[in-house]
Amino acid sequence: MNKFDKEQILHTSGVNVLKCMRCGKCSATCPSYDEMEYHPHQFVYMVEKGDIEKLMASKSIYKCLSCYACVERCPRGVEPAKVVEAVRLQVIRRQGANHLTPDDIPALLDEDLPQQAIVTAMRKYSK
Amino acid sequence: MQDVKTFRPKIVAFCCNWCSYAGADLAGTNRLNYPADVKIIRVPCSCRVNPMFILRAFQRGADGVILCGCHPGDCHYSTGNYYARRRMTLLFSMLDYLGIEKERTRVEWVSAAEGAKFAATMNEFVETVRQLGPNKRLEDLRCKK
Amino acid sequence: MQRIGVFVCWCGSNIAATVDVSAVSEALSHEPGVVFSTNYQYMCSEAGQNLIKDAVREHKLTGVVICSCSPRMHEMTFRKAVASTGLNPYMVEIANIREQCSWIHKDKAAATEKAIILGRAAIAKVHLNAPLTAGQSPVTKRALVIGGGIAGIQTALDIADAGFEVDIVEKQPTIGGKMTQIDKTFPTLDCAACILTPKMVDCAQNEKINIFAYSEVEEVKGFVGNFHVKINKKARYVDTTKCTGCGECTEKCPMKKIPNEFNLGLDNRRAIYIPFAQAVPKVATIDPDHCNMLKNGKCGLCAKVCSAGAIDYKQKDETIEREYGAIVVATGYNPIKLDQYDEFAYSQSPDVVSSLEFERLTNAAGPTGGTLLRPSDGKHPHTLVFVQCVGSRCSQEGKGKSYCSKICCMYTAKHAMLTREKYPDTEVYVFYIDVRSPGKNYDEFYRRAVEDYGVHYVKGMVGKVTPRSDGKLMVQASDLLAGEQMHIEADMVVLAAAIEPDKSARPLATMLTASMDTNDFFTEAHAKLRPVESPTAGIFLSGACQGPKDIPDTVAQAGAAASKVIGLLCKDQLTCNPCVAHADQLMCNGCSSCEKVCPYGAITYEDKEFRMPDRTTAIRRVASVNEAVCQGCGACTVACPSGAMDLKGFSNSQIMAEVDAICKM
Amino acid sequence: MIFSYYPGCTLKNKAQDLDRYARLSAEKLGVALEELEEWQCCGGAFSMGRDEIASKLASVRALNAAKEQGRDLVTLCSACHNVLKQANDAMANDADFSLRANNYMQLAAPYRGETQVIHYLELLRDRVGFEALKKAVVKPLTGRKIAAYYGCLLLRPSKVMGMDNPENPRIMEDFLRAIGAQPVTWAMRNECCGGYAVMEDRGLAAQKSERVMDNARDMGAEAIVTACPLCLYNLKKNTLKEGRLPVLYFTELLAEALGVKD
Repeated sequence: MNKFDKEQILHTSGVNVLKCMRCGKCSATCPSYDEMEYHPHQFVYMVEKGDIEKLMASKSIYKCLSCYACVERCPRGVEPAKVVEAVRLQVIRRQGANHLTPDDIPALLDEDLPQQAIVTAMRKYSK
Repeated sequence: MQDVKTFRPKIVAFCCNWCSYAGADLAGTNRLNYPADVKIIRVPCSCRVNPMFILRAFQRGADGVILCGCHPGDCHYSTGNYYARRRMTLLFSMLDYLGIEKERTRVEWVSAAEGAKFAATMNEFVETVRQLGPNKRLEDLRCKK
Repeated sequence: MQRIGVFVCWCGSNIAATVDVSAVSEALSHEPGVVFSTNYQYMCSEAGQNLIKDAVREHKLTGVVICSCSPRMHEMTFRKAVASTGLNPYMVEIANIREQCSWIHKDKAAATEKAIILGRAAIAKVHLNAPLTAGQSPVTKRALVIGGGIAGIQTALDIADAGFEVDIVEKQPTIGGKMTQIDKTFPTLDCAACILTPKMVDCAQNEKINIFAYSEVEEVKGFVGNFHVKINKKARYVDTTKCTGCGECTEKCPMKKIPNEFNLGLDNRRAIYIPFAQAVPKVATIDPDHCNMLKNGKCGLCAKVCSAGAIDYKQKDETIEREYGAIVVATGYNPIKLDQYDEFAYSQSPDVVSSLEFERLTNAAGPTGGTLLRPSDGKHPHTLVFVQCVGSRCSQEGKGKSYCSKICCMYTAKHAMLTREKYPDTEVYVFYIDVRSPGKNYDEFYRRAVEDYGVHYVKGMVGKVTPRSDGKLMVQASDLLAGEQMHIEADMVVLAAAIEPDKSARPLATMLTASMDTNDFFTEAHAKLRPVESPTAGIFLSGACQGPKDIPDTVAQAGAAASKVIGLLCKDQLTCNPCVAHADQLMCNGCSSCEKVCPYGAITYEDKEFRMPDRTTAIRRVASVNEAVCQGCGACTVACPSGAMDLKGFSNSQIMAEVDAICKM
Repeated sequence: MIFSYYPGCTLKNKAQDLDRYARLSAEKLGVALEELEEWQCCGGAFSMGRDEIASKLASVRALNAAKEQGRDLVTLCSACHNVLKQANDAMANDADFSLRANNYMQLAAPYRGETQVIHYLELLRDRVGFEALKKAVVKPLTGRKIAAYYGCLLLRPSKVMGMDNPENPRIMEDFLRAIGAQPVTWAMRNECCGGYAVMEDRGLAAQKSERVMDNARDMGAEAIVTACPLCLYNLKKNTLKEGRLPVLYFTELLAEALGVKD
């Protein structure tokens, strides 16, 4: 367990993972559940345990849609999406770890794709 | 001038028996820390506190005085805290006129269930008074032995 | 000069661990007037009390200072101990060195120093103490129970059983409360009506019990033993002495589309109605908001069909004033509104119901006659999903309740079990966070739902309910143990809504000067040792107004509250608090300042003859305090401009002596 | 009524309709929208990392520009609204972030979240008023059954957005009623369309959009309205052709009802 990683994630997310009461409502409401290896409640629990590396290695971090459903519906105000985002930032902030690069963009374009999609994806997937 | 870091103010806290004194007890039961500078005097109701007591405290060298009572509407005696609020408003404005900083006096409503609020209030009040330093304005040196 | 004894308690290690108790007793032994000073492990123990008694006798003490826990804890204990030696009990002062010293400070030196100062303040005060004798006040031998649910009913029956008069005030047209709406009760599955309605009838027939239904408490004055209460009896527009409860009027009333509160709006009632067949009192009530006759003077049909001539459109609210010795609060609970939880589609689909609505849908006296049918299309549901903790254990601001509502796990198990029993063709899912079943035969009951009735308990929570046009409810939930997201096509979803205190509780608490917690539940005098008494003397708590409770707990607490009331009403006289105001008539100038601030009307004025200089006399108007009425708040002492008014036990000089002792460091 | 206006980059390109109809309608309703000078792209998404500073500064600049003009700031695109609103909240309530951001920008006076950010829908509800809007309608959309699609960004996190009840909103439905249309009740109106994941995993986004489309159609809608260009894209381009409903910007219907649609 890397203590530094855990502290960094708690700092970046501003989330108190100890507030979680393990009800699983975040995962019940998550639209990306089936695409994820680790689910929102697991992000919260594994960060609490300090089990960060598995999360960082998982593709689950790119599947969060930032829809805030888990944030809104969590009865304890834990805000799991912020934990997912913090883990992703931990990954993409490292040199050469961008999940999406400008070179990838042209292949993804079509005539109607709004600019919003491109800038948001760049913000979420790369540094 | 005493160093702010080592200065330990004398704080007198008047607490009504029904809400605030019980709130202070709850802070104790929950082991919530606040500085030992605070000494509590139990009174039946916040309305029992005569402005004279507060003047006396300052005269005898207190650095801050806080009066705690039940929340408005919750007074055990129906209306005592309203009397206290009115009386203290007048007294504090007089003290302000005399040059006693407003921050040295305070009225706070603390219920029997608010142990955490009691401790937080005391921590904050002591810190505020500590920053102000010792109170010299009303202190009567003749009372010092 | 007083002869003072100082007794420092260790409270085991509670005090001794952070306060150097021998340093305290040593330091205090040098204070003026102190002739004896010691410390001991447990002053409140019998040995500790004997130590105090022996010291009082041996050293001829006239004042006692005990440095121990809060006076709220053991002041009475020590006063009694001292009184047994013949010394006046009000010669005892407590320095609180546990809750307000050892428990909150970590630094032993600072805590010890503070304990010494607190001890000095108590010694300074004791020097000025005077023996006080408590007066007596009579007790009105009648109790008031506010709220006529199972809690209020049980309390009233138990008090009446002991031979005292009881009045029940209930704001609804009938007593019975929430339990009347419930179908069966866990863990034994007796029918709620079968066990409740006989008790309601007992109340009506018991000559010691007086029911004020459709009434509310308007004003409370007085104090323990002597409460004066105003009750507003709302106009029913029906003469209850004439109405036979035949129900003819409720059949004929043309206003048919008024949501029926008793069935939670799942069906309709008329503008004149009897809530349900077993109502007590069984009389009709006209709903003034919907009655055409009352609104615009057109109709009058009910008066025409009433053979008893009971309808009285001119009836007015009536104020009743009564005296009581004790008041029991039994205002109960309500489920929370679910509009903040529409991820469960409560407001989008009639087939998403609250648990209380589900009770009505399965109750033989309910809108469907006890056959479980979907509210939307009246069809038999095959798949039911129960969601627990809807709004309970929710710390989100402005949304739910941070506490556990306690009853939901068990009633949901009951609902699930009964559904499976009656309709074996159904699939029943219960989504739970934890199943909380601590109670006699409770866990066994829940296990039966799983093991004998095949209810699917799923550890996880529902996240979203999406109603479809074909009437199916798409339930998306997490199954935490399987590690998957579930998608269930349900026919009905039942939400276990959190429960909260009734809205009438807050204003009532203000009237009674009884304290409440942040959730608006009434607080008990002591969480463990005085669970049915409010901190305000003479006010008792029964049922869910004090915290979420199921029926067995409520009935037990109702009985406990009754026994406390009976204990009070058995007394002919109550010992008054002797710490009351006292006017020094020589100093009083009769200005009436004190009278104006007294909340109890305890101060009166009398003309008294005083000797004046030169052997003359003069008649002067001076204040006089009724010691039986004075509650000792001290408002008058501060209002008095001449300093004539003082409070016994908390006199100006005593408090100033404490101030001086604290400031002299 | 004069307001500062932040259109955002998509409204200058692929979502010109959203912008154009909003301006035409505003003019008709007597509302002046004055576009901020030199606004920059909000970034499309608000980074939830509390230590992300630089990526949020563009939003703060826009907010400060409105403050300097002394006007409330109107937004239209759901994403921009969400980003500006969250950035504003962080400036007002996250002391650490606010200090750092102000240190970077060295504004004439520090910005502390003073600007009020309102969405065009809130402008219609709270400033113009739906009653007044109803009176201004010349071609009511009588009988049209429309599904109001909120998506995620308009409502959540509700503690910051504060537009409406996040689980049972009514602002768009009330809007639809005001212009004479008949809103459809449907549960998926506040579920995600898949959003930016379309760039990472088109299939994932398609699945989400399909579920939304499915529910709207099932509940009897004949069209869907939205305030978000990305939602519009996903619902229009990323769903099965069969059974796909028309997806429109809400401003288009507004312009139609007000008789200013060209």
